[in-house]
This record gives sequence, structure tokens and C-alpha cells, in this order.
Amino acid sequence: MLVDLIQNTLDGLTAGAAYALLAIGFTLIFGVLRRINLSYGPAIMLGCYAATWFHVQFQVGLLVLAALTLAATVLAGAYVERLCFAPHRDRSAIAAMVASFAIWMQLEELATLVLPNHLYAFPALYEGGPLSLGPFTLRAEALVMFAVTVLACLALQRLLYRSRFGLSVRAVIDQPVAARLVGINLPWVFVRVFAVASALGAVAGYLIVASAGQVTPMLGMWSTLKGMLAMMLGGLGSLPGAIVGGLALGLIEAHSQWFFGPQVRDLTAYFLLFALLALRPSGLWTTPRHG
Amino acid sequence: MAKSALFLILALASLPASAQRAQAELACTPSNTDFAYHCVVRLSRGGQPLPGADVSVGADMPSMPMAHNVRPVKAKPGKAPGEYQARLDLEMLGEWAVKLRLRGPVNDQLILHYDFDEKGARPVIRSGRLPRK
Amino acid sequence: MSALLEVKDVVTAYGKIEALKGVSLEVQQGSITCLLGPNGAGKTTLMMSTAGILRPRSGSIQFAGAEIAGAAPHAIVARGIALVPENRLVFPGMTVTENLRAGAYQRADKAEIEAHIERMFARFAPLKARATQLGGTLSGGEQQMLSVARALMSRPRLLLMDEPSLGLAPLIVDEIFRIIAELNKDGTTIFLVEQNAHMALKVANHFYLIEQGKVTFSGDPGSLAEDEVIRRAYLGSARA
Amino acid sequence: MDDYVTGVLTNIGLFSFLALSAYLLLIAGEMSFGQQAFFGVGAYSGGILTAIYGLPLPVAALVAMLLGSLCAFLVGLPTLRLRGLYFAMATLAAAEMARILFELFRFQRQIGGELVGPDGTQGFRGIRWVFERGVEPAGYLALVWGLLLIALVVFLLMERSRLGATLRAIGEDPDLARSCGISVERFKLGVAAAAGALAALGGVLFAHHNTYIEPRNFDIMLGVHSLAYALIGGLGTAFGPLLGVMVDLGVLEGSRVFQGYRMIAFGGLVAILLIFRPRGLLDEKVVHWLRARFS
Repeated sequence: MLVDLIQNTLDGLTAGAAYALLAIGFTLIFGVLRRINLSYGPAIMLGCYAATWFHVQFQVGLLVLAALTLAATVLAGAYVERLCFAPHRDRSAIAAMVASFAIWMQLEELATLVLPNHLYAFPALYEGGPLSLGPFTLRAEALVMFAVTVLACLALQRLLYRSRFGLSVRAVIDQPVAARLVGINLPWVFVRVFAVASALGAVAGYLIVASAGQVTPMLGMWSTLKGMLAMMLGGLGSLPGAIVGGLALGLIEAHSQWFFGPQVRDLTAYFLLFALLALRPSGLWTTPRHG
Repeated sequence: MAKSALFLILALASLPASAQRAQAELACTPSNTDFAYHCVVRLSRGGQPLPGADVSVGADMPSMPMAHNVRPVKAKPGKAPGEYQARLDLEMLGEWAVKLRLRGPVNDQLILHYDFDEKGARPVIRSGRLPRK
Repeated sequence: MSALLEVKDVVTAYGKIEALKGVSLEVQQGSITCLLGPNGAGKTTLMMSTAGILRPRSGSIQFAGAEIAGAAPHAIVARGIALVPENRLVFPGMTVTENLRAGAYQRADKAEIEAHIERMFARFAPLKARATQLGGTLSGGEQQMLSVARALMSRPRLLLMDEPSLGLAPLIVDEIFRIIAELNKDGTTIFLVEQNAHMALKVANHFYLIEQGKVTFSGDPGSLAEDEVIRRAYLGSARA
Repeated sequence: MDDYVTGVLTNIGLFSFLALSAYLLLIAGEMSFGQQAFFGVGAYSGGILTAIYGLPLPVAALVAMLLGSLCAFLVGLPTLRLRGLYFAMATLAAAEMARILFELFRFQRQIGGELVGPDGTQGFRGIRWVFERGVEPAGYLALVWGLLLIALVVFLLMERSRLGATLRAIGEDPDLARSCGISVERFKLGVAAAAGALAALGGVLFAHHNTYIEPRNFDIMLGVHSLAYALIGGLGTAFGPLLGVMVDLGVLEGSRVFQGYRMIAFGGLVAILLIFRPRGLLDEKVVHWLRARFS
């Protein structure tokens, strides 16, 4: 029983690490633009599909695949920003969101046109079996996932707290009007935030498909939903919250799956989100806001 | 051989269950065009082949059946009694809900779930307990 | 003296409602100019229009001879205008030092920025003790100081101040006005929006009265009896 | 009319119920990601009532509408005080919960020697009331559009009444509305319940048109589409959502020659349309202009 609990916790944290990465990207965009980007996941999916296409054609190596995923995702993200968010900057949040939904349809169709099968193999990160630690097992991919997530968080932390770009990003999240008043060029910040968020999403997407060993068109919707869910659990627009929310989502899913099965797993996550919104809409983890 | 045996078992199993309602089975082979299939529909009622029906064949995507669907086509009578032939022009591979509209001896609508890939189409059997990816 | 800021026939609207119905005024180089008027007269709208947050529907705003109406806020900051906004709007989740650094966002001289921050700490002593505290945890008066210091970090030629005394205790209001006079003595031109007409008239060289989106009076302190100014600044002449 | 044209027109009608449901909330200032859940509640409850209990369709539709509005009321109760995206997320969570509950829902009975009823992810087959009565597609099309017409007339009457003005006032500025003495929360609950009933009616009609439903029919895609329809068509009049559905399905059907490329063209078109008309084709301005012109 205890062994199972700990094993579930390990599995949950692994999944949670991926969710956290997805949520950070999602939160960056939401925090800075105050807009929901439904095309966030589909852009990641398109990036993974582009890499898979290259793999099918030319059998390229792991690092090249990762680079391709990154480049294609950032490109798709830039396209989404130009078409769905730049034109709606001072206008309706709903229109921007619906536009990002329309582009979602486009990206998904594009991906399935290039690779029409429902499922494609994606080269695994590590071919061997799971590592065993006493009674527990841990997949090598899980370790990579953790390591990369931690590294990505550290890099983001450095970027946000040690650079001029980071200062502008935090200023816009904190108090958008004041950010404009101190002379921050908002459109330019948005473009770069999209690039960073897309890159983080690409890292998450690459790790997810490489540990699953396959890509499906479901990845788009799945990434958007998980990223949004984790962001909401952690509190809208808070970056530390996104990490906590991602890990919490992973843990909740792993444990409720073990206790109640896969359908109840999803049910629990949504129920929690609903209850949280109804009872504590500012999220579990929020930065102090006065004045 | 094995396939026809399976067909027989299925037909027998449903014999007492539905004396009135029509049953259908689908066999599809890919055509030269992408996502297009030559399909044979076998209609039966009470275990007996059901000829002479007016059959139109369409297909929906399970999520978004109202927007993602295939223009229904009229099926032509096939080689054996109770067999009907139609060409299905799908938009993509994967799971489709094939929709048969029957008129004539029966007036009914049947929905069959098939998974389409490069080789053909297989019926989808979902346990309902598998995790969704 | 020459006009540093020249506002001519500016109309700014929210949807169909015109908040500014053709406002014209001037701010002389080196002066403290004050804009007085009741709530909803369009004072904040004029400040936001000058800083580029709001886009005027028509009219011209000239700063040091260049047209800035409709320009983006970051371009206006680059020209040398900084706004201390109504309600202060400090960055609540950033430390006091980071708030100041954000104020110097457009400057590239890193060492000089840090030295400038130290000078700000010397001038606004209460901020120094709170250097590593989050902006959101400061008291109202401290937030106001931070907001002023942050605006100064961009080294503006013209400082716009929107209701700097709003919601502050009288002692702190005195302190804020002492700072305003001091900044002006150091060469910064100041354009001030105030409800506290009594304090504003003490420091201003020139003042305007704005009522319902229009300038209704312009003069030097003393050109209109103070109680008349105060009455109109609070109530507006229409309702009197 | 062949089966194809009838099918497309029926789909436009069915979708319009859902789009109208999303529209009703949008003009009251709330964006719901979850109207598909009430569509599903209508489809499941209506299907069970006719297929298992043998009730006539009109009775089943009435009960389903009541159930749909009750569910919408219960979801609205704790969430309607949330603003903007928070409300959108809460409705999304509720709708996904509903979809998963449909997946867990098994309720089968032997009817005429056949197991009929919801069977989890296997779906719910044999909702045959319409077919057993020999209703032809054209007849069903007339039923769907007849009901839609009634709904539209109700909408148009409402929009011209004080009720409509109140609704738009709440949508534009809830604080102002509140200060005018309007009980915003109660009003929104009523709106949510009405929108739930409308969606449920669409669901009942969909289930009986399709004879088969499954949980995946009611996933988030459906909800986002209905929102998009209301927004593409325009928020100025109840004809907006209808126009949105027609534009979407019309362009989709009209562009079948493009085969797999049609969603690429369509997605781009919608995004560009929203840049020029962020409140849709028939927005308040256009509607105002049209009214001034023709009345």
C-alpha cells in the first residue's frame, strides 16, 4: 500500500513536471497578454509533427529532432501571435480567443495533412527498460523530464530576474498600465513572450512525445487543456503558481487514477478546478496584491 | 475462412435478439485515391440477407458529427443478395461513425464504428476502461 | 520662458462619450502648472492622453516643438515625459529597487542607473529602508514616493502628476508637496492635477480650471480668490 | 431535396440551438465554454425517455429542457459571480465533468430483444423514435427549423422589450446595471437557465436525428464552435449566431472541392474576419443601421 502510494507519487511528479512546463508557457502568455491562447497546444503539436515528418523522411537524430521541434513550434507560435493576438491588442479578449481557436483548426488540419495516420512512432529518449530503486521503478525518461524541467525553470528564473527583458515581462504581468508608463514597448514584449512561451512548450512537447514514443493529433488539445488546467489550479497568471499547479495536477491524477481508474482521474482534476474556482477564484498560490 | 466464421457467429448471436431490426456489416478496401474506400455493406434481418433496400452511406467524425461528415452516397446492389456497394470518400484516416440510412423493406438508420487505415477498415470495439490519450 | 507642452483643441472620447471636448493649455518650461477641477471633469483623461495611454480623437499635443498626440507611450517616455499616475500604480509584486529599475527601463547606462537609485534612496529616505520589500506591501505614502521616484528614474524633462495627494494623511501630503517644489527647483517642469486646490495653489506658478471637458479659467495664483477657485475645483461652476 | 442537402440544413438548425444558447450568455456578458454539456444532457435524457420509456418525443423534449435548465442553474449558482475568463474556465470544467459522467453512465434495458440505453464510452444506440414513426428527413428538417423559428421569434420579441435592454445593460456594464437597481445575479441565473434549456432542446433533436450519441459528441470542440458561431455571425442580433452556423457549415460544404485543405482556408478566414469585425458580421452597429434603414 505504502509502496504503491510512493510509486504513484513518483509517477505523478513525473507527469506533473511536464504539466508544469506546459503551464509555465501558457501562464507567460496569459499573464502578459491577459488572453487565453487556445492555439498554444496545437502549435506544440505542429512542432512535434514537423519533427516527426523529418524523422520519417530522413531518420534524423535525437538532438536534431529536438531542435526541429523547437524551431517549428516557435514559428507556429509567432504565426498565432501575428494573426490572433497582435490585431486584438487593445480589443476584445473573446475575439482573440476565438481567433486562436480558428487557427487551432488550421494547425491541426495542416498536421494531419502532412502525416495522415492517427499515430506515428517518435524516437524514444532511452531504449532500455525502467530503472528500479528498491521496490520502486522509475523510467529513465522521467529522470530526463525532471532534469530538463528543473533546468528550464532555472533558465526562466534567470531570464525573468536577471535581464532587462525579464524586468519588462514581470512589469507587464504586475501592472500593465504602469509598464507602459515607464516606457516598455508592449507589442515588442508580446512578440518575445510568445517566442519564449512557445520554446518552453516545445521542450515540454518534445519530452512528452519522446517518452510516449508516439505522436497523435490529440497532442494539441491535450497540451492546451493540461496547460490551462495547471495554470488555473496554481492561480491565473502566476509563474510559481504554474509550477505548483502542474505538479499538483500530476499528483492528483496519479493518485485518483490508482484509487478510482482513468475516467475518475480526469473527473477529479476537473472537479477540483471547478471547486477551486467556485470557492477560491484567485487560486491556491497567489502573489500578494495590495494597492 | 475465419472471417466468415466470425460473421456467422455474430449473425447467430444476434438471431434471437432482433427478429425485426436490420443488422449491417461493413468491409472496406482502400482505393487508389487517398482516404477513399470501396465498401461492401452486408445487410441482414433475423439472420437472413436483406436485399432490395434503398441504402445511403455517410460517415461522421465521432467528435463534431454535425460539422465533420462525409456526403452520403447511394449504394448499388452488390454481387450477392443483401450486399450493397458504395465508395466512401473520407477526409482523413482514423475512427469514423458510418451512417447507413435504410429505406424500402425497412426504414431505419444504423451507425457502425470503424477504424480506417491504409489497409482497410476494422470495427472499433471500445472496452470503455482503456485510458484516453 | 517658452511653452514646453502645448495642448490644442484635444478631444478624447470613451466610445460615444467625449471626456475632453477640445482642451487647450500650455505648460511653460521650468514652471509648476496645475490643473484643477471637479471629479469627472477630464483631468485624468488629459494626463493619460498626454502620456499616450489614451489616443486623442482630434487636436494636437506638442512637446518641445514635436507632435506627440497619438504616439505610443514608450515613444513619449523616450522624448522626456513621465507620468506619476493616479492611484500610484506601483508594481505590487516587484521590490522597491526593481520598481525603480523598471522606471529606468529605457536607459542603457547600467552603472549610472544604480547610482541614480542610490540618489533616489537619499532623497526619499523611507524607501531606502524598504528597498527589498515588495511594492504592494508599502503604505500609501510610501507608494506615492515610489511612484514619483520611479517616474524620475527616466530623467524626464516634464513630470506629469495625477492627484499625488489622493488618499494620503495631511502630514504626508505636506511632504509630497515639499518634494514637488524641490524637484521643480532642480529644473524639472511639472504639470500637476490636483483636487487639493489649497496645496496646489501654494506651489503652482500658473493654474487652469477644467470643468466638463473644457478649460474654463486660466490664471496665476491670486488672480482669482482662493475660495472661488476651491469652490469651482470641487463643485464646478455649473452646479454652484 | 436529396439526403445530403437535407442533412446539411438539419445540421445547421441543430447547431443553431447551441449557438443561440452561447449567444444569450454572451450578450449578458458571460462567455461559457460549457453549453455543450446541456446539449448532452438534453440528448441523453431525451433519448432515454423515448427509447427506453417509450414516451413521445414532445414530452421527452419538454422534460429534457427542464432538466437542461436545472443543470445550467445548478452550474450557474456557484459560478456566475465569477468574471470573464474565470467563468469560462469554470463552465469548461463543469462541461468536461459532464462528459466524463456520460462516459461512466450505464443504463441499459432490454427493449424489443435488444439492449438499449447509454453504455459508457460505447455510446447510446437505437434512439429510433423518429424512424419508427416513418418521419422522413424532410419532415424532421421542418420540425427542427420550425422550433428554431419559434426560438428566434422569442429572441426578437425579447430584444425589443425592456428585458432585452436590461440584458444588454448587464452585459455592457454589470456595475452600472447594479447601481441602477437591477438584480444582476438573479438575472444572470435566469439567463443561464434559459440558455441551458435552449441547448438541451438542440440536444434532444440531435439525438433523434442521429439515432446514436456518445460522450465524445459533447466535448469541448462543440462548445468552442458554438461560441465561435455566435461571434462570427455577430452579437448584434439573434440572427447573428444563425448566420455564423450558416457561414461555417456553408463554407465547409461549399469548399468540399478543397478536400482536406478546407479547414486551413476556413480557420484563416475566421481569424481575418475577427480582425476586421471583432464583434462579428452582424454587430450592434450594423444591426442599428439596418433597423434605422428598414423601419
